[in-house]
Amino acid sequence: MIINHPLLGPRDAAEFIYLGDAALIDRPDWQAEDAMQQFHDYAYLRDNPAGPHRELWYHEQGDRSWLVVTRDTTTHEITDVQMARDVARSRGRDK
Amino acid sequence: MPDYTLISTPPLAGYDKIFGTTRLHAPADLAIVSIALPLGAEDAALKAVKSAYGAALPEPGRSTLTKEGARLVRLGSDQAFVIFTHATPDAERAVATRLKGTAYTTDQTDVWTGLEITGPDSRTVLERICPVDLHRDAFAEGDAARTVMEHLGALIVRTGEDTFLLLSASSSANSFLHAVETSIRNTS
Amino acid sequence: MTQKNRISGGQIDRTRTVAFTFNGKRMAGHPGDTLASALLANGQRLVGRSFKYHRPRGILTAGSEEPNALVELRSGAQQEPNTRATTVELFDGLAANSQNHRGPLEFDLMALTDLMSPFLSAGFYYKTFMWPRAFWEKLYEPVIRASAGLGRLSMQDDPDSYDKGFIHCDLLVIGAGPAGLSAALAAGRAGARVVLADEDFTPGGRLNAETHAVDDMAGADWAAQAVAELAAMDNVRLMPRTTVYGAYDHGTYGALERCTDHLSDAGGKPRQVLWRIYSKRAVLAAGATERPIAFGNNDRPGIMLAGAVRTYANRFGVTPGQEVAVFTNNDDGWRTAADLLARGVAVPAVIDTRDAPAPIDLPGIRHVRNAAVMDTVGRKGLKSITLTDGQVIPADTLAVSGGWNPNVHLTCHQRGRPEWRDDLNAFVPGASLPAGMAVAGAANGALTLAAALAEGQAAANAQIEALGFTPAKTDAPRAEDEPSTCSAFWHVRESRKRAWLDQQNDVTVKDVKLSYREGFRSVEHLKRYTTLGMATDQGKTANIPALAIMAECTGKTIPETGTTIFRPPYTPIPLGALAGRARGTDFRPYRLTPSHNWATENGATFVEVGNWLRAQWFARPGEKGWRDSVDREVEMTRNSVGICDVTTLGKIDIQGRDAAEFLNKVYANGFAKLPVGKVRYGLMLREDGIAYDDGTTARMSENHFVMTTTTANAVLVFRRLEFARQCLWPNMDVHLISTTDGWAQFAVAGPNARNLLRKVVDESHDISNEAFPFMACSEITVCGGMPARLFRISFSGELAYEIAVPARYGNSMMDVLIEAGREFNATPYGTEALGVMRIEKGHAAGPELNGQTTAHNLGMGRMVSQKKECIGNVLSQRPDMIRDDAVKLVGVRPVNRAEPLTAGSHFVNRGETASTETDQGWMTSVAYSPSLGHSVGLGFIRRGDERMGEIVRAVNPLKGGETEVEIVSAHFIDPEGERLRA
Amino acid sequence: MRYSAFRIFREGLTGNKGWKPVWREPDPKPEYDIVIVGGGGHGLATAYYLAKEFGMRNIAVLEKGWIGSGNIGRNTTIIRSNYLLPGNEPFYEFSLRLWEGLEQDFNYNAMVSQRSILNLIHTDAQRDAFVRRGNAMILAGADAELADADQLRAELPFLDFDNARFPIKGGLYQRRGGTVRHDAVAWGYARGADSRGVDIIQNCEVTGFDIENGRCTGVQTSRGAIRARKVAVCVAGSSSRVMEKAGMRLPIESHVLQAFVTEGLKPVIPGVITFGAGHFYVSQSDKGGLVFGGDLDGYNSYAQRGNLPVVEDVAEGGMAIMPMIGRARLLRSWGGIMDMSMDGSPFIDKTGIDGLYFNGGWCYGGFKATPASGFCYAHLLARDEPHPTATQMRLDRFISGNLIDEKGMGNQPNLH
Repeated sequence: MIINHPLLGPRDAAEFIYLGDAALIDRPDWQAEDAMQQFHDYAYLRDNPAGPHRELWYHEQGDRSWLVVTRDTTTHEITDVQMARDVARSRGRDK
Repeated sequence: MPDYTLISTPPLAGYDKIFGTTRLHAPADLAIVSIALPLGAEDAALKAVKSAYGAALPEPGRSTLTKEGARLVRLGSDQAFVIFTHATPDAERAVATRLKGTAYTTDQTDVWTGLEITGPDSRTVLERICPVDLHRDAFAEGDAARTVMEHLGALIVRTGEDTFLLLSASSSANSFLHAVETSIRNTS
Repeated sequence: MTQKNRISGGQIDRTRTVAFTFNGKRMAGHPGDTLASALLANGQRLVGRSFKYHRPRGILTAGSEEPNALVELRSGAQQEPNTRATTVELFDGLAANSQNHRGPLEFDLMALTDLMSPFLSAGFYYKTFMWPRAFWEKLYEPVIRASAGLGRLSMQDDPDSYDKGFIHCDLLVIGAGPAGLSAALAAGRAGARVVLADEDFTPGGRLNAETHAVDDMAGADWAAQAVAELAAMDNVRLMPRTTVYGAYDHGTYGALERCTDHLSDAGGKPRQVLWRIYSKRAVLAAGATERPIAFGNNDRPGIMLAGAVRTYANRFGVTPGQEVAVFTNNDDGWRTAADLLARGVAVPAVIDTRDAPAPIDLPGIRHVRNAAVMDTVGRKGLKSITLTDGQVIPADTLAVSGGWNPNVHLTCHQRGRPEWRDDLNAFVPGASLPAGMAVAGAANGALTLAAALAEGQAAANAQIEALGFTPAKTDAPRAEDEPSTCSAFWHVRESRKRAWLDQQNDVTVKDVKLSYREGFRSVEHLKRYTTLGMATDQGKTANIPALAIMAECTGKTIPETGTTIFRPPYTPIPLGALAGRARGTDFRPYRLTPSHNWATENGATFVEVGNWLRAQWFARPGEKGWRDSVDREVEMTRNSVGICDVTTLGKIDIQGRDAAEFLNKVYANGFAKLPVGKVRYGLMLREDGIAYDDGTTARMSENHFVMTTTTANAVLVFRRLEFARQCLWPNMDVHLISTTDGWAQFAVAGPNARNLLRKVVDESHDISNEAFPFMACSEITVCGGMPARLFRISFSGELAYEIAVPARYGNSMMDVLIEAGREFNATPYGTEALGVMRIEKGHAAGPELNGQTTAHNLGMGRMVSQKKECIGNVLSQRPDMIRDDAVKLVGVRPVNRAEPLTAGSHFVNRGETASTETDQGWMTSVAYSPSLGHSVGLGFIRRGDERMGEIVRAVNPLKGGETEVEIVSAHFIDPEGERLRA
Repeated sequence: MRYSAFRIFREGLTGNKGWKPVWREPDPKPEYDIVIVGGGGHGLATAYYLAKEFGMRNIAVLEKGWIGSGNIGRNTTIIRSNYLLPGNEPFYEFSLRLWEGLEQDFNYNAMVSQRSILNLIHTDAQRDAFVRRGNAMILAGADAELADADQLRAELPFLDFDNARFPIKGGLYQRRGGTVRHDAVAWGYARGADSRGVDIIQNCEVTGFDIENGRCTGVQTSRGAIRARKVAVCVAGSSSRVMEKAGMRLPIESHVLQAFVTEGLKPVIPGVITFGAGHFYVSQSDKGGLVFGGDLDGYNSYAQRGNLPVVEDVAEGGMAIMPMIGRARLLRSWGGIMDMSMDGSPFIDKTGIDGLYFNGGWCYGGFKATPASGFCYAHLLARDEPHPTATQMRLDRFISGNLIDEKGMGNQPNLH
């Protein structure tokens, strides 16, 4: 597979480490009433669609950036790649 | 006068071999210092780099050779290397002083080991281990890429027409050299 | 043996003769021959035996689709089983042997199975061999295994070397036949970076096998000219002997180049190179494969595919026999008759299943219309054929043509399905091709030369235009557009005898019908039940006819019946090539510590820790075993001072305005208030609350920290920190970079540690207990100005420091420390002594932090702060993870102090029988403690912390035996920690 | 029809004309007591044991394609019970015992071959971990045997003992482990279930569940609606997709695992061998092909195909421990979709919806589990309480914290 890195261009996926569902960016509030349930869902109930999937890849053998890749799990076609840090900010991760 | 003195024995020190038209050697006194751009204060850091080295920090994936012969390599959005010739173990201080605290610096000299390969067949050799497209038009002079070769992380910089600087971890320097030499033997 | 079947013409070098042997028999051929063409030239018709019935078999094809002519090539450690004689390039001294027979090839004892065939029909083995049960492994299976299989591996290490590589291009052209050549020419002339790969050693494909003309010259000559033009372009890479075997994601293709297989001696160079080709676009021009017709005894040596017969005659100047009859259901078969007659080979008859006039006028030819071959005679070589009308025609060769199947394989590697074309009676590439791929020529169903040439050029032009190139305005090469019609005729119904479909696996028409009768009607069930298409040729010649017969049974059409999925590789790939250089000691790189040379010179034994080699112990003269060395190293360290290279621990440089707060979030215990100049032990949890890694982090200045991780987790911790930095807290000013390899770090431990260091550390630095207490850290200088870092931390429980200098000085530093320590009798110690001392001190390490244990289990539950946001603290509080009856980390010692302990033993209460239910926990780490004079262990025991002094059994049924042990505190040495604060 | 050597002999003399279909091709009835969704190994085994052990007859197995087309038809055929944790080991040992009598039980030769499985050991720490495991196995009634390097050198001289990057220091044997002809397992269970009246309905895709106020009353299929007292989902690889139709989110990711087979060879490898310092395990089929595999590709996928890096990684592992296979050729590779659960262990449980049951999350351990999975699922369906060996395989274990994490990799499916 080839991942088109926003800064570095096309790179072989072998340079990357896969994590999974990009929702892992949305870490719950540890002080919420139902924090335990929220963290359970966050840690264990991930999207697993047969189709487009927003997922986290880490460019370990590259610039060490985390990316959010939109990839179809039935065809492996990649339609979008973003820097995870930008995504995290746009999703309002504080600090 | 201290009772004990420490002797420097970096891996591959003095390595220099010619294989047909290909030369492979380990540059002496190669110092590497990383620069991290502080969040929110990137511009100040970039400005400091420019005034300190007379050259702007290039885009990620590119490098610039400064007048004094230092190479600024942009590795990512907020990280860069300064690669220069410097014998004593205080390269980090040398860079930090110049940047006047506008950026975070870390000495990387001994983290890496350097090999320079040059010759008309250098691409044929590297094609056996390097997944990056090194074609003249695809990988211009000054281009730099971090990638993996034979299970080893590596930084490759095109420093001349047919010349490439390869950096890999110093602890596995012998294995890295073995990988490059094997490529030369297999393609000669 | 003379080349009695050698005829005029062909593209072989008759000026030179090449000697080779088959089953020890000396034979001769010419450069340009394949092993198969040379065998045929020498009149060798019987070349192998089939898989199940051990039927005598000859050569069926002239390419990689060959099911029958498999040999063991070369000898000794280089013996290569199941090698297709039809693709082996003849070289001087080649030695090949037939395989899969007992006794000589001509008199295979296993041929008896052929007589048993009525009882060995498809799937018979699922219905018997069940009684008595014990007989399966002992009797039935060994017999089945011995008779199954094909060629033999030498059982010796593969002596040849392999390599891999990466190629990038704009356009990859797969196949150098007419379509491929014309595609490569078009793209090459337009200036695109082109790779042209072909599995054959001579590019040209069918152009070399046919007599068609292109641009008014012989096809083969045109091909040679095209190749010459391409070779002259530096933007084109010609790759003969290269099979593109798989189409992977995003334009990546796998290809195998055979570099030295065609040479008697590889000359030390890699035998093969496995290429990963990154292409922006690709044109598949893989051609087509002829298929046979099924009729009685259609598997005899001498019965071949008609196109292959043409290949041998036209390309290799060989006729498979002296009287070659032709059996066809299409016009193409007639070309074989025409070409053979033109070369003076007798053609006794052309049998055409169609009731139509001859498509080619061949004066005096015996044309049998509307007929078919029903049976044949000649066990080890064809003698005659019997037609449906009963007439018998003597012939030593029968050329069979059942039409052509486009080679759609690579179009299906990403699960695209081919589509049926009635006019061709064949599958052609479907709509869903791998991204970036176009198909041209015969592979696309364009079965005439003119069409192939035109399609190749058009496809290439369209592909490179999409990449921004401007195609050159040249016409497609000219060739006659010979019409060719083909009828749907799959098998001869009149045949009573077994009619073969899969010749290698011995699957006949009867087997397909049986499969239908028993309900295995889906094509996948058919394949799995009968083993159709599972042989080394993957059914390239067998699948479609079999499919047609299943369609007849079910009354469905062939496309309704389906097609099996094509998967990589297109042709088999040696495992050695897939592994490349990664074997033996080159399997993975070695990481060496800065003092590796010193250790080697000082008698170290090394141990693998991940990719690192670490000194395990340093043997001294007179020591009888490792225990002597380790006990000494521990004693000398505890009594005076020892030195250990701990460089392998991960080091991460952390800087930034928010670094302290960041650490406070990634560690379970507090870090926000760590003072500058201090070190703190930190416990890291996974988000699921399980203990993950531990280490120390030092605050060198307000915004600068140095973190150490365990050796094993260095890379993973860094990855997780980057995740926290970029994805969880993206607005923190924190920067990470690894310095693991940059600093040579040594533990200096023991009562004399400070005294030793005082001799090395420059006087300007006060390292007295007052100025530099336990858990202090500082940037210092040593040996007269050398920058260094000093941490007062202790893994051993002794007064201890870790001192770091730039790695290039590490080997020298070890020398200096030992030298300076000579008056204290300082000793280097390895990982074993390190382990003993940490067990004596009760420090958790890998065996305790195994990814399954919680801080609660480790007795560090209170360290996990619930007052701050940090990774893992929420889920660590799940009910089943903080139970009172959970296992707790404790120490154990043998009741009988003389007894040794074994890690991995399980704890069972006295008086209970050991079982999963009574299991109380397990022993994680053990060591002989020279300090205490007996073995000590660490382990997890249910409610262990409440059971101090209790005696339980450590059972080890795996090795036999058990030991009574007393539960004690894990801190065997200096529980009050006075030594490390001294 | 009973299979035997005598029957083969008789049929052979009469042109093999008398063989009957191994299973019927019935049309679905409007209602069943139990509808099993998924005609793979586990689904067919569940139907078989429901009929044979729990005396239920009115059962349908609905299969989207052809039976056995899932992972039972695309695995590396290994059976073993060399697990560590109490939540797993008794279950897999129960499964191994069922394998041991299976063929005589359903009168079909699935070629259960207990040729042993060997896990190689390369470090002292690894040995300690395997000793703990071996003892856990024996405590659960299974067999385990620790071998040292010299013993292995004598038994498996072709392993790389002298030039290895990670020297072989020994291994943990389970002699009762081995391989089974995978397709035959599906066919044997199908035949056994069919002969006991179970309707096996192929080309019948479930398109939805009928759920009325918290109770599942049947399924919608491509062949019409089918009512059922109980609906048992058993579609590992597609679990997330199918349970989504019932509005359930699962602690499961779908990953592709590639497997490989070489050309046929005369016998070379006696049992199953797994590499301890890389990703490679191998056995040899009765037909002579080396069947081997390694690690997951590592990314979510439903594509049933993988990519090159893993193919190469696996071959590297193979050459690292047995360089004599260098000239054996990879013949075919394929990919199966694994239900990778969040702790690497499976589920056999009721769901929050009455009458709807779930079996899945088998990761790549599903094949060896087939008999016990079928038996325990049948037990749960018939008795509405878990089988004693499967009490921990619950869907709620992540909220309770009672994880069954054999590898200690945490909530990271692609690392299990």
